[in-house]
Amino acid sequence: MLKYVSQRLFYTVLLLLLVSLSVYFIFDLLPVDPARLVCSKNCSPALLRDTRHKLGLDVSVIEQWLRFLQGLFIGRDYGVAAAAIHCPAPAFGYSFSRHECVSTVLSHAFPVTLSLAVLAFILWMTVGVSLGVLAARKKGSIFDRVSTVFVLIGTSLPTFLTGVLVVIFIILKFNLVDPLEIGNWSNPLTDPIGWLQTFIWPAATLAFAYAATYTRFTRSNVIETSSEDFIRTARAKGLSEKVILRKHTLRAALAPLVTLAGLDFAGLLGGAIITEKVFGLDGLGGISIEAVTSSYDLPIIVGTTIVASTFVVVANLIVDITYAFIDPRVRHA
Amino acid sequence: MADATQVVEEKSADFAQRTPKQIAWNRFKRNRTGVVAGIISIFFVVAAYGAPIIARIFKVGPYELYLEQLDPARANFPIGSFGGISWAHPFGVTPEDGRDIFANVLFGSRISFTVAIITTVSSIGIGMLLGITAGYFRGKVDAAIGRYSDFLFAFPSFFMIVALSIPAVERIQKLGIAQGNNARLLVLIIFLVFFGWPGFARLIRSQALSLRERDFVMAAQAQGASNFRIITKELLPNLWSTAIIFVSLALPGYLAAEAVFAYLGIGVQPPAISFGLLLDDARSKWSSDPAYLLITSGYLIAIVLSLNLLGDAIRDAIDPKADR
Amino acid sequence: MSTFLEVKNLHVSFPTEDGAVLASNDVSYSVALGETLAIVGESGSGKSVANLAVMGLHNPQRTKISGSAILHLPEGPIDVLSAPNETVRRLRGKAMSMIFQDPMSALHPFYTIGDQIAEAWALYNEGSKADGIKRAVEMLDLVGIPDASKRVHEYPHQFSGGMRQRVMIAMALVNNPSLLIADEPTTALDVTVQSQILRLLADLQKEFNMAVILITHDLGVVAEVADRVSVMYSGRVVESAPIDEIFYNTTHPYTRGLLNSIPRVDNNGIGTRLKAIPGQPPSLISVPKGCAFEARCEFASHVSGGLCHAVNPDLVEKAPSHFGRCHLTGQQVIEIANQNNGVK
Amino acid sequence: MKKLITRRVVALATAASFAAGVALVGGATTSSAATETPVTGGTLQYFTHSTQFPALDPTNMYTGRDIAFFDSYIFRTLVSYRPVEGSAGSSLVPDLATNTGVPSNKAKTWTYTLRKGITWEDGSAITCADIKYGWSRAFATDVFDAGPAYAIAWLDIPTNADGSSAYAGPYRKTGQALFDKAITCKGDTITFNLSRSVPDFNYFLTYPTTGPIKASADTGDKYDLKPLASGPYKIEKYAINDELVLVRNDKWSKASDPIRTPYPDKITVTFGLNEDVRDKIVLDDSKPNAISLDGLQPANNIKFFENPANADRRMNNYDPYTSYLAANNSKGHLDCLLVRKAIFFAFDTQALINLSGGTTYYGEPGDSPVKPVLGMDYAPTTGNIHDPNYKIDGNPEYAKTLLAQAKKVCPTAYTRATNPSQGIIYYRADTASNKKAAVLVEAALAKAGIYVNTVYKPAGTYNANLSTYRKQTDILSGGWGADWANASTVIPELWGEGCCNYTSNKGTNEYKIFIRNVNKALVELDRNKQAKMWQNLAQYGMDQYWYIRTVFGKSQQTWGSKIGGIYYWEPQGSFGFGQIYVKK
Repeated sequence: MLKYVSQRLFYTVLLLLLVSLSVYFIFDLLPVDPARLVCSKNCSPALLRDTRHKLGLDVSVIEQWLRFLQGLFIGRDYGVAAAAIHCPAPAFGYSFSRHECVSTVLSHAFPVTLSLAVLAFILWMTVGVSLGVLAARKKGSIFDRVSTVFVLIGTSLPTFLTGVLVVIFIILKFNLVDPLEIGNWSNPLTDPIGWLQTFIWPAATLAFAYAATYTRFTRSNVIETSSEDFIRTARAKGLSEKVILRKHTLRAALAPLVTLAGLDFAGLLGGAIITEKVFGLDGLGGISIEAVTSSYDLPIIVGTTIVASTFVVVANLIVDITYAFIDPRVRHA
Repeated sequence: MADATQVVEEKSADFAQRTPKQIAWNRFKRNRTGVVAGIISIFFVVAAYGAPIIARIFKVGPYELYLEQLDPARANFPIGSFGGISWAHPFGVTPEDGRDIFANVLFGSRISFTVAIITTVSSIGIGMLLGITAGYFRGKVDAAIGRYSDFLFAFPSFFMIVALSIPAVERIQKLGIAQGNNARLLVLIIFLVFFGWPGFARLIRSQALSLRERDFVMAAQAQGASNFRIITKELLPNLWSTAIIFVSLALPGYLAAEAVFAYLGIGVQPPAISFGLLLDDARSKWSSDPAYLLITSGYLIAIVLSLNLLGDAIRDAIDPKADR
Repeated sequence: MSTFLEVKNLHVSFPTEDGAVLASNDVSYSVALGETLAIVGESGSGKSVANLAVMGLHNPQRTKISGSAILHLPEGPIDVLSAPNETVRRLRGKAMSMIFQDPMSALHPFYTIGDQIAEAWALYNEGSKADGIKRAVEMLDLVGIPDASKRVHEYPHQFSGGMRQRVMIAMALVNNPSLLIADEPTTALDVTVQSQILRLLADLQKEFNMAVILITHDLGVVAEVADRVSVMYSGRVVESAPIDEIFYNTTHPYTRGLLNSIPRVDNNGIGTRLKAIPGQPPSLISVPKGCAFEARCEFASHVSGGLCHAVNPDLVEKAPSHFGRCHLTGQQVIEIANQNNGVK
Repeated sequence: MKKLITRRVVALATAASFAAGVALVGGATTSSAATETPVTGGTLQYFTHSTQFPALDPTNMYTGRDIAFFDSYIFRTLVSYRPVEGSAGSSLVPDLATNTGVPSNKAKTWTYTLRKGITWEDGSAITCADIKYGWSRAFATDVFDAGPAYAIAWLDIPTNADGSSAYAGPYRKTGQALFDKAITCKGDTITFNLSRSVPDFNYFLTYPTTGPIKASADTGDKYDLKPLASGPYKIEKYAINDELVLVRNDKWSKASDPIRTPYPDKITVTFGLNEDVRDKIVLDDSKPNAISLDGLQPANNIKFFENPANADRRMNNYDPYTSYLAANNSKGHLDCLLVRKAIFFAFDTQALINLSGGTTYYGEPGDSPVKPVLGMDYAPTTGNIHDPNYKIDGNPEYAKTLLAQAKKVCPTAYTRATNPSQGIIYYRADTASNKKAAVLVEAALAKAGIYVNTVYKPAGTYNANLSTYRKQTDILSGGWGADWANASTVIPELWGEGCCNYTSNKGTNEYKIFIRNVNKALVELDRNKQAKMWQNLAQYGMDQYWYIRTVFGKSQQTWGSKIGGIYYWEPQGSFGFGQIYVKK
């Protein structure tokens, strides 16, 4: 087990390095000159050169990446002369359109994304799993049919449409949230009600689509597992249906859900772009899409990409290790 | 419990002489929802690709501007109720530029279908090829492909597509590969495939892994059949059901994806028509012309819904265990 | 020997969209404590279906069951087919147990075998989890798993197929059941392991004085352990007799066919060609009016007037405690068979 | 297209008659300011779809609305516009200074004296050195590049070979001595030494970039997040895509400030509202004490303005901006007058007007880059929209005859315009309304046989990239407003050697003469003579069809029902923020 974990850990670090390096290469390959974008109207060649230097783009990609790595651990200065700005470790870069170190921007955005992800996760797991289990148990019943309709609607509606509909026809129509407060950050510890008001609707919107997928997945897994031989064995042993469901069916049926849920959750930590955009949330998704569409703010784009990748890669590691604990077959493989 | 039933059913003489394809087809035929959804789906596809003919029959053109249907006093919003629905324009006309919505949803769905179909087929092609290679040959090839797909999985694919598509379109145009909307579509498809194939490849790989241990593959190997022959004659026929299941899941997903990316300003641009553009336009005019939003989103949802229902039925038919 | 299980006129059918599949059609058999009844037949002959019905393991919503299956318990007889579900559940594992064909998939992959055996034990015994594990170790010892106190903490995938079947047996027997239904217990195993398991079953049967129903398609297995044999075809019992009668005095063309289709070492039959039964069993959905085996029966031509096609023969006693379902007598069958062999 | 604008305009006091006739249309409601007594206290809320102000740093600030906003609340400058309605709003009043400037040496030297008792929000006094430091920052072009460039152009500091200033700003300090000579402090008296005559120098002093910055508080690029206040309010919180909160600056005293009248106790700006949410608030008046900083989406705009119930909370004015389509006159592009003209005459302006809700909301076709609100510098031109062949819904037949001539005179440009596989490349910002407009434009030009290849560029970076785009495209859409009431901030910038000439003119003798005339007009001290010169230059450019078309646009503002004190501040083309109050 220890060997397995350390192997995976090593592989994860390697993957992260590779991903960050390729992010640098990808953005370097593209015909966007960030310096050109920052250096606005009166861009003389001298000014462009200054801007390149200011953005740290006047060196090779590899060196840019090495400086990035260095900045992660010891911090870094951006800009020139007395106007240089210091970003402490971990320095992801400096955003000249937001006038802040990318790490500061990220640290403000992350709680928003985390709140959205956690709340949505709780909602969709509760709804998805319980609906799925119930539908599987009452297969063919009216309830099952209703849940099937739910699944189909959930999987068919694009989130941006549900989001807009929720905003227009629920929030505004019934005055549920002060329109100026939509998307406002509140600290869940000091203002739990405000926090819930902000996040419940975007989380519900997001959870709607996920819950549909999870309902479908849970339902078919439970049904499939119910027909496994070991469930018949459990029944032959004389176990009651309740115990069989709880201890035997769900354990096996929901194990794959750990992987799925872990990765989905990690993906969300990187930002739920559409939902955050529709609800005006300033999370990682919101700032990343803003960075792309309004100013092509490369440090933010690179920063959010790398952070989002890190979440996915680390989550992969955690999920794999967790799964090894759940499923002994993996552990001993 | 269920398996006892199944054993009997599978092995009863009634089914004994049939191929799996026939069995699946028979099961499918009995699923009324599936058949109806299938017919509707076919109708949508025909409507999409027959759009030029249908539009001619209804005497409407997707690019015509029916400005006379618009009311200049109301910022060029359609004259008449429900977004200007009339015999001449069964779905009404778009606000501001007066395009026929009926013709537009037909032509729009054509682009959406094209993106979805090309993306799905390409993802399957690549996923199949690499998945089989990895699963069948194992060893270094498998490791390399596995690592590479791990690497691709690590990227926030949706955001990468958003972030990279604008510069990538410029690059493609500069290279002279394609121009304008063709370049945008090409970029969108390339990215979707690029991030889409590893999922399918993993699925195929695990199938290929178990298939290569099966007797008939061993037998073929023992007879000295070439790898190529084993792959094409033994493996591929056993993977078609996985592929079809994947199509049934991926196609509606990619259809909706085109709309989502258009919402973010990626994908084709006017005067070309796509579902995403229509929806995004309709969304911004919901307060003055709700019928527009209702009709366009309704049409998209109907397509995706029927494809989803069809997919469910196909999955049930191929793999009844999963959903009974 | 006292009869423990008495199955009478058992019908099991599954409604499907094509019509009801009559998987078990008027099946009757019985087994006594200390006795081994083998139920033999091809796949789909209804042998498992009937026994799953006895265990109450069919989904009640998808299955129609009629007839009776009386368990003669010390506290009195009980019809498990008509008893409430909860009552039957309380009999499973305790009064009757079952082991299955594929030991690979019949154990829960996420729990140690100790946990799984202890769970079964705890259902009918008071005691801590440690007691359960202790009992599991005893049982594993009993079924011949070496180093049981260590292996009790291992997971199913760490065992070989044969070992897993032993685990299954240990689990089935942990509450000293009076009836053990073994559904093709050796089919999925290596030949050498097969006979070990069969011998184990026989030993344990003696030790616990159990009634054993051995479901199999393998007459070789039957020959090794069974006391009596019921042959099933197309949902019906076609022949039922003590083991010797079946092998040396076969009265049914189908049983003959089965016997001819396996290699025999006891009849000096070197040079005798193995004969497969031609054709396929009929659909269980549209049960033929006449004999279900008629279409494949090489003896049918010897019955006049198309009787085989028109009338399904009853199960009648052809010899003392030897029942058969054929329009021909046992003697006729043997004569015709000998003639045919002679011709060749 | 109205959003693509970086500069602002003033209506000149002397052109009052014109301004009164044209500038205020659609019944701007301003009576409340006159009849009701303003209420002190309460919270005034603003909201916008934008995620942030383009700049809070005075050195980078260059949009009319923001200058109006921050000048009213946070920043003080030496000179300000009078905060009143109508053309009187375009007159200058002393603010930090005691006068509006004393020119000498043919307006090459300007002198100001600072007022007593002016302080920063930290209580320290605002000094002459602070003003000087504020000016020095504009030279640090590697840090600040969004503000106006007049300081660099006018101060008497030599330039390097590559055209950049010999002074590199306060951070690098290269050439500091040169700067110290250009601006000198003597007690409370500050003197600006210019390299040429600038008769309208004092108008520039209304820009925040000319105001004071305290050197010890300067944090470079980060200063944008929390600039030090000198006005009646200070920044309590500023978070991008969240909100800006202003509270009273208790170090500010009414005694030192003759212009500002701070009514609300607190002012907030909420950023990043979904456009649908924003419009819904306005339509429903669900936030009566709030004001939208944006216009409405066209459909909602009409809906709102057509409802008489909203008469008290809206206004509709000619804004300071002229939108234009700049033709790329360089070789291989639209270097043919006949083709440029053909495009002009083929345009279906009526369709575009209808698209925007009619002339009431759209504005009207223009005939000059200089807008009538600029007063004496504007005169109607001849040709273009006054040409007998001009039709508001397009004249494809006439365009075809022009093209037929072009086929012989300039075949390359003709082919570019008429060959479907080439087509005229038309860059525009990627916005929903532009997409709709492009469809109409393409359809109209197609009738004359002209093919258009519309290329959408990201809206957020569109303005920043105009100088790059101008070389790639044939037509570039843009907008411009004068920086103050003098076409010196329009014609030289758009057609001369200023910042934003997207016509790619160069080389020809005719153009060299044009430039010479521009430079003559810039230093002309006789204002009437100068105005005549601008008029002639505008006529010349329009005759060349350098701009294929211009539009004198309008803009609409709305506010909640509990808001009082609203008026249109002409020089800034925006609300007069300083007088707004929340009714009880």
